[in-house]
Amino acid sequence: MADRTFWQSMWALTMLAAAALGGLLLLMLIIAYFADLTIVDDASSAAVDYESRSISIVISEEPPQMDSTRATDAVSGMLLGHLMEGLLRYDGEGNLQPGVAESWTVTPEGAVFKLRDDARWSDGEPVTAHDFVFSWRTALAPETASLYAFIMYPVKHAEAINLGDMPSDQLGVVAEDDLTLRVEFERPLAFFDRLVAFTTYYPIREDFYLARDGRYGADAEDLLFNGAFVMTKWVHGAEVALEKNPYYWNKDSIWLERINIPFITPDSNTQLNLFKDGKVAMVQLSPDTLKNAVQNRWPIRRFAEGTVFFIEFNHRPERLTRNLNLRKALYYATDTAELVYRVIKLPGFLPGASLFPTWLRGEHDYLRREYPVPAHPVNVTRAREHLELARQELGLDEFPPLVLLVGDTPTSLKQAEYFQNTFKRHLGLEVRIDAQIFKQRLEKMTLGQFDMVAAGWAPDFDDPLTYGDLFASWNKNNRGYFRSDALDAQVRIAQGSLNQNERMRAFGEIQRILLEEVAIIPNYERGRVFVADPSLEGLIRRTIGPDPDYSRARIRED
Amino acid sequence: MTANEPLIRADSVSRHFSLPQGEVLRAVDQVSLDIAAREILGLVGESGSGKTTFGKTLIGLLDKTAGEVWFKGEKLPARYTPKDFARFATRSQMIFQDPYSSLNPRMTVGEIIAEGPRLHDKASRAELKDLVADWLTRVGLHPDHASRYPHEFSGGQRQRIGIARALILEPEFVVCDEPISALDVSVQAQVVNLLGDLKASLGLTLLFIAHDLSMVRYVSDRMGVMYLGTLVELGNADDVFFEPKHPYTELLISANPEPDPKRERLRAHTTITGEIPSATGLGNACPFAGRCPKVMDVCRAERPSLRSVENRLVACHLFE
Amino acid sequence: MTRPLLEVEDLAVEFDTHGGTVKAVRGVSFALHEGQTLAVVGESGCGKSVCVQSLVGLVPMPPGRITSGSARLDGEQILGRETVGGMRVRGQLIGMIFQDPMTSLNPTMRIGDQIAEPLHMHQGMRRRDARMRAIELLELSQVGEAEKRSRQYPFEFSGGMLQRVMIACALACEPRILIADEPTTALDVTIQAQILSLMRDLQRERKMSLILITHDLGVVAQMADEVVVMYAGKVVETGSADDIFYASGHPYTQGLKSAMPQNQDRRAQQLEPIAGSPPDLFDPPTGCGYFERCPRAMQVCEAHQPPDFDLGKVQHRCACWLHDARATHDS
Amino acid sequence: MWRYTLKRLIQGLITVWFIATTTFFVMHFVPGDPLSDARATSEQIRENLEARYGLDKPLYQQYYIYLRNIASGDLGISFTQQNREVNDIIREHFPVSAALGVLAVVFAALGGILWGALTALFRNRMPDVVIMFLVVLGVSVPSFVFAALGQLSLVTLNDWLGVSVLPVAGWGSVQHLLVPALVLGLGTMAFLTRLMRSSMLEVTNADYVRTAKAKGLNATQIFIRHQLRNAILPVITVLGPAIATITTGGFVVELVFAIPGLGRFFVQSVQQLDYTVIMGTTVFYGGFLVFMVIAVDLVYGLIDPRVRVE
Amino acid sequence: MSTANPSELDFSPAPERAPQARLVRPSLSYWQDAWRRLRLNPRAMISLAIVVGLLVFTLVGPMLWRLDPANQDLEQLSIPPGAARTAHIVEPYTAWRREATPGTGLRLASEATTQSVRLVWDAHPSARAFEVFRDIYPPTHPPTQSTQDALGIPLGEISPQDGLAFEDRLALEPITYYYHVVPVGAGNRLLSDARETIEVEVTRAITLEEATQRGLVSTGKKTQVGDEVELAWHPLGTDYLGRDMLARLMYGARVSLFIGIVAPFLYVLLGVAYGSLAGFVGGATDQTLMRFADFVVALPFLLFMILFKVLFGIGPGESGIIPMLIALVILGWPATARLVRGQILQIREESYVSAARLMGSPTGYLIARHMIPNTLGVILVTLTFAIPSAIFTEAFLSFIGMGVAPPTPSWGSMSNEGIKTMLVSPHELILPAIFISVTVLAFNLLGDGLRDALDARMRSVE
Repeated sequence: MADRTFWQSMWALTMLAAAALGGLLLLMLIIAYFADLTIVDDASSAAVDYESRSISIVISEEPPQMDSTRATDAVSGMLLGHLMEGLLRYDGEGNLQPGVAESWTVTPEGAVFKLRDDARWSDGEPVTAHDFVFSWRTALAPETASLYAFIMYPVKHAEAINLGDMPSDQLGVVAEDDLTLRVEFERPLAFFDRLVAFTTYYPIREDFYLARDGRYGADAEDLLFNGAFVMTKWVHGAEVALEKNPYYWNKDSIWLERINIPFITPDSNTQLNLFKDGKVAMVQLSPDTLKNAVQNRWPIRRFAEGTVFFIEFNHRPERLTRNLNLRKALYYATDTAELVYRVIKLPGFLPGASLFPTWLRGEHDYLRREYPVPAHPVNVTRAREHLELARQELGLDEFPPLVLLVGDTPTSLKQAEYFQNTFKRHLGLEVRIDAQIFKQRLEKMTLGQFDMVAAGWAPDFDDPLTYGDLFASWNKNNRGYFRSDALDAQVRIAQGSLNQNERMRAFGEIQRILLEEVAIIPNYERGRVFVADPSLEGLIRRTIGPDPDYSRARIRED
Repeated sequence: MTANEPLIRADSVSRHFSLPQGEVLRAVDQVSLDIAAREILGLVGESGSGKTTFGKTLIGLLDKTAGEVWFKGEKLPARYTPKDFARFATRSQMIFQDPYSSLNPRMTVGEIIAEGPRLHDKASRAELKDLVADWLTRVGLHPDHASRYPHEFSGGQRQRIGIARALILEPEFVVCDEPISALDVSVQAQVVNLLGDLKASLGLTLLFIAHDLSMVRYVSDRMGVMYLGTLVELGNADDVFFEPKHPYTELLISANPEPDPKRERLRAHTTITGEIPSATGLGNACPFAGRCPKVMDVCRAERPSLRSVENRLVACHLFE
Repeated sequence: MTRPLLEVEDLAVEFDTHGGTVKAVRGVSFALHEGQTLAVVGESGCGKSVCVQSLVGLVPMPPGRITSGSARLDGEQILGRETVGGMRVRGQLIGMIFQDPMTSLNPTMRIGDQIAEPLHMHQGMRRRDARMRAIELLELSQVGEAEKRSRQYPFEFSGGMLQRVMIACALACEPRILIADEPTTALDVTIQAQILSLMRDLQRERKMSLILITHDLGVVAQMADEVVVMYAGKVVETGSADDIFYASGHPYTQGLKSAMPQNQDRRAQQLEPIAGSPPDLFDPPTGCGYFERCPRAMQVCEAHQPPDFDLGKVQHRCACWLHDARATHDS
Repeated sequence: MWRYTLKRLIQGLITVWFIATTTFFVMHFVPGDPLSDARATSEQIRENLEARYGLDKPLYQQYYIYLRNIASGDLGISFTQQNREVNDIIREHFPVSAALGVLAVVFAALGGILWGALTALFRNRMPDVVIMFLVVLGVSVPSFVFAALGQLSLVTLNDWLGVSVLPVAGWGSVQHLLVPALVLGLGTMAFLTRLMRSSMLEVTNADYVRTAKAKGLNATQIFIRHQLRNAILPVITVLGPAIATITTGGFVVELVFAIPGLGRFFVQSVQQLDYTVIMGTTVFYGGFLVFMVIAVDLVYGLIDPRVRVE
Repeated sequence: MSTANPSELDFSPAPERAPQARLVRPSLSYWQDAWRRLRLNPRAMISLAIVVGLLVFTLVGPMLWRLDPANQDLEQLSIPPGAARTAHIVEPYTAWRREATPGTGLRLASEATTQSVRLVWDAHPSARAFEVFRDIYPPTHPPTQSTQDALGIPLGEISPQDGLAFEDRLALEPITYYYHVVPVGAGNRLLSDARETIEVEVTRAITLEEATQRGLVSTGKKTQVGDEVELAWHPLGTDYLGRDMLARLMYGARVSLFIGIVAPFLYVLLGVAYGSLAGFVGGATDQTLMRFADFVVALPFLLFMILFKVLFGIGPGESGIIPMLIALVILGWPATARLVRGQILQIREESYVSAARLMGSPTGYLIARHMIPNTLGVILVTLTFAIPSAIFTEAFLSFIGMGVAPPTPSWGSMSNEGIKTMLVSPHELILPAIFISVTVLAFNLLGDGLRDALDARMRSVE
């Protein structure tokens, strides 16, 4: 072996490696310059920092945009809840609190809101009733094409305006003066005050909106705020930063100076790792990360988030699932407890029993306590009897496979696989899973290309009606075409009556009809499990309204 | 076919290649010659002189750009189809330069040799085996070698296989494209003698292409010298070798070293300056004008044509 | 006669391959004198290149291995030295050119730089001076437009031109010995003549010694003073060119000659090929390597290596049993 | 050279047209409705949205408008981020992917060359065997496993040391780049190491290396000037495709390390059927890759003089 | 030099020798020779054995291990390989009416089994409600990060009006748990001082019905409540839905190897046809064909895999293998086409092809007999190297959720699932990942070996 040759080559290689390393460092500087990166990692982004009164959190996805009239997703809702304030807002217990409106009176025909005179936009200008009029008109304008325009339909002429049949100045809302907002209803309504806390009802200032020339809400500088925080930084897909709004009328109740959102990722492992690394103050746990959190001895917290999930049947005439006995067979074969305890495996989830979640308030107590759902044990024998009846009614020798349409997220797939196995095991029914991306699933739902579809419904406002009208025959979200005249009649009562007792009875009826007809198989009410930094206090988790809400959070001094 | 009609007649045969830049490479340019039956015509020249291209053009492996070839008075097609090849396979064959690439490495020697007869239904399966064994013996190999693969043989042995393949259809005319240049001296003679013997026993006509002048002289009856796609001299092999007329032939022969130190010491080595240029853009000049020690003005203006000088043909203005 | 410049004794080289050990060179001895041309002749695979390349450490080791022998340059042992001294031998004392000029030059480096490299390395010349010298060397090797050519890359040259570049490269440090390993095999005869005459001229000018490896007896006749004939990894005959051509004592040398056409006159001549092919050096024969093909072989040749016989004249030696006094065969 | 470059660029443009056309038609035959959302909408709103995105026009007109817009550099407005132009999205997210990709490619190329040369030097000895084992492992483990393990080891390291040595995820500083780029480049690095090793071994036996030895150069010079330089050539020829693999393969790493790159955005927009973003990013990526390959070829020409003159 | 005594040497003429060199080595065809070389390469041979083993595993395995990969054993979720599997037979579950149980303090209302753990406790004066926690560590176990008590999983909040009892059914495992009941005071404050803790050892339980249905009870013997049974055996553990890992790996291998082998096979076949056509016909046809191939090459591979995946869609109950196959073939062929074209162009110039043409070989014969066999080595090597990349592509698509549709398992989708639970049940990631890696490794090494064995240049070196 020519050792000398070898060592000379080695030497050459070492020099080259050193040169490469140098080049690499230079390259990183160049990259840093072009990709707008800092050379040193910003150390201030610790999970909580008492000194600077700042926290860091992670969000699972980038808000598509921050125009409150068009926002539909939870992340936008969460951020807007920190940045904007409507006429009213919810507190930590879910009670309505004054927001921009100091006082209000609601009558069956309309409502009058008295605005506080110290409410300010983040540029110091006062928030006036005109700002509400403008934003509501904008939300309803057909060219805005807001998906949530329907939530304003109780306002007079709103629907006609939204459909382009009437000019938007006909909307039944007027600014009597800068601080008085008068709203006229389309038809008598009992819960308008609960609607105005919703995102779509947030104010927008006209001159600012027009000055952004169609870019309102696209970037941090394209927004004007009237909430507890202002958005100071929005690097798309990467980072959002909120700072305390010095013009917020209630700024004394806000302790936090800054909320950093330096991470945007849906990956639960990454989120967990960030929490573990002390980079974020709160992290949602998934069934997969829960165990690890226990092993890490973190203080785990739980909260019923309240979205209801269910299997919706296709009631179109050509579908087998139109047969009540088949639906009953499937219903009795479903063990929601097993689904929640053995498949989902997260605390906070409740086995589903009704379309109406447990947290909805009725007249005096929770609606579900006032109108309890009869116990529903799994009953395989009964399920098989119904299946046999269905087979005879349908004149079938054997059941063809049923199509279960689901989304393509891991969670829905897991549940679909569970149902497939359950129906096969208990009923011998073949279920075909049709997993589609979100938009394709929606299209298939709309076109009725399914027998069953795994669906869920998140509440928009704090009244049982947010669920109650879902299966009304005219509701476009009733994609399974469930139709019951009795139910429709009850929905009309729930919508139109001003008598809470009467309304709640109507909801009770709706619940009964849905269960009797087996319009759906309730699966579960979703829960959330999370860990937060132990020194973070005052974090609000809620069912309705922006969640999680850090606006009233503070850091305990160690 | 009259008595003095040649077996092969090439009339102004050209083969041009177009290059990517739009230039035209005149690999063979208007070469005319006759080959008589049972004659061995040697063709010499430096690499790039077009001798192999000419050989391939004669038997249809390359299309003719211009000119005509007659075989026994029959005009051959300008462009061969597979059918044409099938038709002419029993008339003309070729022995290739590189004994390594001329045999399909995936076929046994027996399959290679038997391919011709099999394609032409010359023999039944049983006969084929005997035929192959016979030919293996004729080229000095053992019949058992039929089941072996080409890579198991030495260069000389492979060339024997190539000869057997080319001759098994008993063609009249065979182009030997530098059949010995890849072989060692001791083996060259084996192959040359084998070719000579087979030529005699089968009555073959050969076009023997090589760059080794001594060997060509030794093998051939007549000898042609090519330079840049043109035939510059053609005549009796010994005549051309010992009394070259064309300045190029002269230089070529003087550059050819002989295995005889005394003669080498005595010999005047007039070396050609420069190298063979590319056969593009020659225009109308004599192709050799650039390197010719006896160049005249006319050489640069006009291309000399092949004319009869004494006992041979020479293309040079010196003899006009 | 004076002491030889280079003296090689009993050199043996082996190669490890997948199939086993190839004994490529099996005890080779020869001597090269100052200003002389020594031709090493033999068929492909006879070990002539390996033998010479092993002298200057160009045989890759492994898989190659020198198993015995010595080589003295001016009395100094040079064999198997990869060290600083070895490097001085390579390039400075011994220059080398190879068979295939197309692949023997670095395709990605300018011609001038490749010639300048050894100057820079061995003579500590500054880069610019080395480059100037490279141009001079190119001119010396009769490369036209040397300055322009020195800035070009190998692919822009013809084979003959590249061989001139190789010569310029080899001569850069004015070596005492030039080894030319089949320098003209890949070239046309006309170019071969040019290169050979260039080499001869340069050799005379610089009083260099030349080792010319070739299989072409014509080239040997033209160039050589002394000839070494190799067969199957062994030297079968050495002597002056005249001895080898006119009084060769070995049947192989004789066979080679009669296998080549002679251009004496127009007299028809019958070529006499050597039958068969050389032995496989995986398993070299115990006796004479030529036994299988020799027309005059004797029983003794099969199992016994012939010793070197002195054929009367100085330096004409031949390894063949025919020269043994006991040989009855007519010789 | 210039003519060649021009010719390649024109070919590149035609290729981009082909990519654009394929993308357009693939996209328009994809089932599903990009305008639907969780809350059902009225016909009126749908029509408004369709008009806004030009979906109400016949397909050939849409195709024509699409090509015209691409030619003028306008890729349209996103369906999901209704206030943002696709151009903005690419402008903001591509530099991120590019920074990651460039660093990964350089990691891969430098690493591949150095490791490859090292293993060739140590041929069949312990370091060679060990490195080649790791290399083979490197090409056999899926990238997502690497990404997950990479992040996990970062957390563990930080936890173990008690300080945040390198960030676990996120974006913003050069430190954020290191581990993701390494993870992204690992597979390619392993591939290039193999390539470099074999090309190095081949070059070792090349005639010109023998010439260099005969010239008496020392091993250092031979190694750098003759062996390495020529051995790198085959590595460079595969760099073009390697850049493609790395830049488009970025989404796993981007997802795991919460990096706001274009790849992650692409996957997201596919889930949302965001036509304009999908078409825009595909065309942009396609064009980028086409021209990267051309650029690599041209660079190759600079290093290998034989290619320079066609 | 001869060592023998010269006087004993025989100087008579040697007998006649064979004029031709003997060929003593056995005759080997190209493929036999390649196989011989391959056999000498231990890494390639091990890889080949692995590949064969994988095929056996895939094709024969399911016949031996007859377990439906979709069958969910909800009694044994995410259990690692080799976990204990003894269970007690218990009565079927019935809803609990939260009857008061005698005793004081936090106590069990019935036997703690994996079916349910029922806790009852006593009232607390200042409790607005009670929060129930379940931990796997004793309360003395030090918390790692927080200053606050880590109490494990918060199971739920119980309002006193619903009774002072709680039933835990959440993913119970047969281990020891520590239950904490913490009163919740005003303002939702946990009154940690008033915390009560109980250590509960949970036994694995199964109902008779379940056991019978799953075939765990032998028919001859009468089994009753309280008896012990052995649960189904899962040699490699189960996944998050209690499905047998071994069965899933076997079926997953079908998908992964099917995609991995069939897709490259098809696109290599297509590439060979396309490339040999272009190479053989040559001229303008060649130019056009190769231009088109260049276009297809330029399509960003993964982006288009995703687009095609969405374009073809997956219907209900379909696995999505075929669309993925089609997409791979559509995007994969040009590389082979280019390679084969190059080879054909090269071989076209070989003299044996000229010789065959001179023999009058028909075109088809020429391609089939002379050209394809000589490219086969290269094609085979390409194919071997294409397999790992196809397997990777499948895994990658599955990872980003664009792979095969459930319940069809594939190694990629299994890894995708497993990666989420990497920390708590590593076997769900490690097993499929090892299968992917070993397969890819085997094909890579086999490819290396084949390339070495088939490489003509290697041959000429020897």
